[in-house]
Amino acid sequence: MSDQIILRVATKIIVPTILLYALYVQFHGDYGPGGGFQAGVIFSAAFILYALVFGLRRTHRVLPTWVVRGCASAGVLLYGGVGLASMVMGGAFLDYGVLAHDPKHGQHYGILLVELGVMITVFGVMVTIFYFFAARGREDL
Amino acid sequence: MGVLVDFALLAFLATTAIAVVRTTNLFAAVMLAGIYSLLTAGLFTVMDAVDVAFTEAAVGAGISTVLMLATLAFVGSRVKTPQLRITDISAKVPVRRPVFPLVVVLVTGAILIWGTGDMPAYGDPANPIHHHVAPRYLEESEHEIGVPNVVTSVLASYRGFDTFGETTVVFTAAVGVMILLSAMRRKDRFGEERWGEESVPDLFRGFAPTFWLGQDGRMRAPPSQPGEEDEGGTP
Amino acid sequence: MSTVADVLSWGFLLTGSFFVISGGIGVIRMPDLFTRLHCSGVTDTGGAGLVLVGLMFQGGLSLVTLKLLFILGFLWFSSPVSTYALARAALAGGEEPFWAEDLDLPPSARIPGFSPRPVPGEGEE
Amino acid sequence: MRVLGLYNYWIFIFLMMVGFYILISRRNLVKKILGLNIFQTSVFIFYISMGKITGGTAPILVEGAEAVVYSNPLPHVLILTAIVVGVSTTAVALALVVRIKEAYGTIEGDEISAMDNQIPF
Repeated sequence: MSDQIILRVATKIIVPTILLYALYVQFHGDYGPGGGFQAGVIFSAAFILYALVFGLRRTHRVLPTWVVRGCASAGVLLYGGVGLASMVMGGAFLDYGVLAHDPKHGQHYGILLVELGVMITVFGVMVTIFYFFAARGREDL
Repeated sequence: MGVLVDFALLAFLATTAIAVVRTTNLFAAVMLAGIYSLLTAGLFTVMDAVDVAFTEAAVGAGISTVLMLATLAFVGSRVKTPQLRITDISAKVPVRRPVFPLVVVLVTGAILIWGTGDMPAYGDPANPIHHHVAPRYLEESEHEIGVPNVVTSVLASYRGFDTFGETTVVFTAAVGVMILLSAMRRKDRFGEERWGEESVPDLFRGFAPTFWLGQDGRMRAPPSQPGEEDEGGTP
Repeated sequence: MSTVADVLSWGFLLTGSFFVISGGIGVIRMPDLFTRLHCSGVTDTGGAGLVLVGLMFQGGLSLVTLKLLFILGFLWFSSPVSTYALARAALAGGEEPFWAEDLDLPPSARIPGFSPRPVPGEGEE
Repeated sequence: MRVLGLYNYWIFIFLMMVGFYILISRRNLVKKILGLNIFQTSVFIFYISMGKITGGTAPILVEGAEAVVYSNPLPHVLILTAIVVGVSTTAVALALVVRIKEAYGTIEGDEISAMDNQIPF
């Protein structure tokens, strides 16, 4: 893959665009189609594309395994943490209304955090699965 | 107009599905599955499910295809047919004509199609599903949640428990893949190749499974000491 | 004004559809992978481009048109790259291009100056 | 008109049966997973088509518009998560296939059972 200058340059241009688009999908999900699941998948697709063109070794340097593994669990913890926080604030589990003075604002915060948790988990899980499939049977990694 | 697009997409879908059945090359089958997913995404758009279409296009045509291709890199893309023997066992295990499955499928399909006679017509506003909880979501979401995209508000707020469960399932799937694929063939410090329990991801080291998969894929008891390579090693 | 936009939009959409269909026919009819890639190029550039321009006329001056422009730019950027990657992978995988000699044409039907099939081992990197 | 209203369901049943047929007739494990995916997707489309209202639009509320009919968002939510869960479980299945290939050297189901049962072939 080292001589494929066209693919490398194109990937270098496309990958940041995909990452930016994933963030747009994530944070615009309240107003249009989108949300945590889609954003997580698109975000991971950017890294998978990078790995397909530049190789797994360089991708590991950009995004080490422990980071994605941590992401996969951190998202679920964030989700559950929002639920616990709403319990601590005096509501029911995942009752976001109590997170702020105005129940509507509380719902906004809750949805934002929960969707962020979903995105982080889905991103971590997809990249982890890809890493394990791609690294299988290769001694040099 | 929408009906025409709907019909065309469904016809494409049926054709692609038949092509997946007929092809004997797994590589082609995986690519056809990607096309199938993309057509499904188009169909979801026609059916007003833009969020779902988005997800299907990203997941089905993107990630899923990549994972399938990664698998094919290990298992090869050829399928055993009456003409093509792959391994030396293939010559001894004959390929049978699947007649019985065809009968089962035809009977099941006929019964299901008979059952559609009682279904409400496609797109009918009087469909019972539209008179249960959905109207409440659509009417109250604006006052209660204040998010224009009702799918997001239902996903994250009204049915937050559901999504929490699904997120956990996704995470669990990653754990499963890690455990299945982390048993790397690697050299131990005595220079012997073996499938090592040391490759269980560090994340699980604390509660490492009490079994490990030996080279022949059967479950074994873990070697009692890391030093006793001869007992726990490769057969 | 809207009538003009509609007529223009439909004109673009129909022309684009024609390119898409001709590209599809070409993909089915052409003999090998490289000529098929050549045909699918029409779908990627002319077909998709014209259909998107037609949709822009429907969208008018709004955010939709801007998004369609982004899609067009992305498509025109990514599809040549993917076609290149596919052709290169096919060459690396040992896919033989289809040569005019394979057609079994009489010598009179050959194109003068058309390069003959290279002898294996010669002229390769 | 009745046929038009049911045509979609028939195609879903057809797709589901194609997936089912691949699942029970093909011995190749990857092919079986593909069949499962087709089966799964047919159920997804079935759910989504239940939520469609003719003349409706995507369930994203429009400011100030009163007489807009929105399609049912509930199936969308269920299927949205199901798709992502589906690909995760597919990944687990593929990981199993990779392990089976490494252990047995083949992914044809009948050969694996022949090896397991030590049938004298």
